[in-house]
Amino acid sequence: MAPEAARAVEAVLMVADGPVPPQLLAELLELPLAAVDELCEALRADYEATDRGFVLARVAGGYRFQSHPDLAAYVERFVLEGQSARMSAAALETLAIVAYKQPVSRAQVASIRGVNVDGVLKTLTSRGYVAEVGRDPGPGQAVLYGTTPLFLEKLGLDRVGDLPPLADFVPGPDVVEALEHGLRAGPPPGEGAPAPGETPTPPDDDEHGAGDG
Amino acid sequence: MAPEAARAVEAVLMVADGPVPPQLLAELLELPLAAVDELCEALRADYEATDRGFVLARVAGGYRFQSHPDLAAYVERFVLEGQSARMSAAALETLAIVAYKQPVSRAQVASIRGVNVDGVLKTLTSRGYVAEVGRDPGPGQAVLYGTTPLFLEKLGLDRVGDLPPLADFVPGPDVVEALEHGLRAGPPPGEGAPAPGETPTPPDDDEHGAGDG
Amino acid sequence: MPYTVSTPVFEGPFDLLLHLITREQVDLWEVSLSAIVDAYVATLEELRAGLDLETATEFLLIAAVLLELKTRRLLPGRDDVELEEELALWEERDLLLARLLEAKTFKDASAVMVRLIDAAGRSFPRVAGLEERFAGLVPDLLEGVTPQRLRAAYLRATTPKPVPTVALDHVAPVRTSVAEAVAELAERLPRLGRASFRALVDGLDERLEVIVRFLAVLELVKQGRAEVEQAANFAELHVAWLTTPVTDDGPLEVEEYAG
Repeated sequence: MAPEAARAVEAVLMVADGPVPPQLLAELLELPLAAVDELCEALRADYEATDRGFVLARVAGGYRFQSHPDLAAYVERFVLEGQSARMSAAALETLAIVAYKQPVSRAQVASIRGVNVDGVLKTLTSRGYVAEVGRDPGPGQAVLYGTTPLFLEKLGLDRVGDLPPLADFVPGPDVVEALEHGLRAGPPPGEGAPAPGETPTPPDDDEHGAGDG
Repeated sequence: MAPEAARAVEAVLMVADGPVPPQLLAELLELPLAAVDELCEALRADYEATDRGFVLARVAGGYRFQSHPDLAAYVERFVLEGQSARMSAAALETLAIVAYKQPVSRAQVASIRGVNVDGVLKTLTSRGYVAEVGRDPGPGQAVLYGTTPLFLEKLGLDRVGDLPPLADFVPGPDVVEALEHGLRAGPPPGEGAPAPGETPTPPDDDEHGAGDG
Repeated sequence: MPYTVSTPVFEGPFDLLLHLITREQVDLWEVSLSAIVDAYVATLEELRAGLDLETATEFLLIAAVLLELKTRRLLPGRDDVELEEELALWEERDLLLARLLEAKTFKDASAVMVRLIDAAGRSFPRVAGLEERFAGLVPDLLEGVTPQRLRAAYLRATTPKPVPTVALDHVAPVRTSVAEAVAELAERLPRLGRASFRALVDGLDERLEVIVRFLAVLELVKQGRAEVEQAANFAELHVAWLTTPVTDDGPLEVEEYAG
């Protein structure tokens, strides 16, 4: 059976969201650096021999799991068909929460959305729409997120304060639904009409996706 | 050699940032849903048999890679933000009632617990485990509560239906007998005077359980 | 957030009553209603200051039932008691018992949830997301997003969403009486001979119904008409009909649960 150290490397690399420096692995496992490199090399060869769909790669000074290059076609489909459609409803809601409630912690966003938002926040961060803007002074010192200048630029806003004000009351789902429809089909009565041509017909905006992500 | 489809699943799950619904995998692979579930089950068994440091889990309606539970000690040291604090008994019992009775109103939860649950429900909502899921159509339109996908992730469940059946927790005959007997009005067999000095151990704290959580 | 595990702090009247009754478990037959009532009232006295009105009312209601039960027990005979009054008291008691059992059921369910949470907490999910080489493929997420759409998304995120209802059970309370359940079981069990409790409550999805069914089984056991076997805690519970009742006290009737 696989030795504990090799299994620990697999576990840590699995939850890491970026390349893990071998020094850090050595520290976690209390092993010499050379032993870590040996372990990783053995794992890499193992995955290759058993023809896994992923590889253990050495990137940017660290180790990480990534998809096997010869399966790129599937990953691309996932990005284009699944991921993008799925992401945009989930990402848009997450982005909206960050925009209106900034600075806001990951836990606060998760509590509003009722789902784990780690992945989505990471995506938004990697796209440059959202960034860490500070730390909660309270215990735990949670990272606080806010929107970036790129976000403002993309939305054609001068500053965050220019976001449309939220209604004083929280409308029921039917109202939101109507609002959504209105935005899709055209300006609803009483809503500020979007500029012509700006009326989005978002291909990817489905309210069913709200729960996943 | 591993079949292409299994490898594709591995590749896609490796780049996903949350549980991937089997429907999406089926679409990407152009396979029936049942075949996807079979593939994933085979992968799961394979990882288990080869004693990997990660597992393929089905959580909150999708498949995802996660670290093997017995390597928690290593991963905990690696993961930055600490695990959330433990929940109080009051919070857990309230959560159990919401989970099993959803959609359920605050008054219904309170009547089962015999205490005011406003504070506890508020805490559970702010942590994202419980959310308002609608309104009672009846008079009063009481807010109805239900559990969230985050709750499923927290418990490592695929769906609410995977909770152990409530019937499993109906107290055993010994407990029922004890309660029944304790509340019997007729003279019990061998009725004796209560032992002197049988005063109860008073709780060492004021009743603030109702409000915390 | 202060998450303390509050063992000796009673969360409510059920908690307290369960504690008072079941701590005597070691010596089941020595449980004295008097002791329970006294302890209950004494604790209530101590808690008095810190209670909100709702909780205090629940405590008092239960105390009233307990006191009445105690008074009744002190009476030598029952002949002088109005039948209707008597029945009402039994009903109160049955209801209290059913609510206690329900509270206990969820207490035990929450203990299992803790185990699930602990187990799940030992695994950490992969959230790595896309590798850079695919980044170019991701359509610009903000393509076509207007401030209005963002506002709508915020409202959507903060508005309760009707989730698919989990049809575990429904809310309308079904008040089957214990007597009815006893009659039904006395009719069904002789034909079955032996059945698991699970089978007997099959199709009942309201806890109270299950609890009532359980009380009925207990009643049959008490009358010597049935036997209950359980190999271990959480093991399947089996109910066996006794063709020759252990005690023979005439026609089947429900004295304790009348009403």
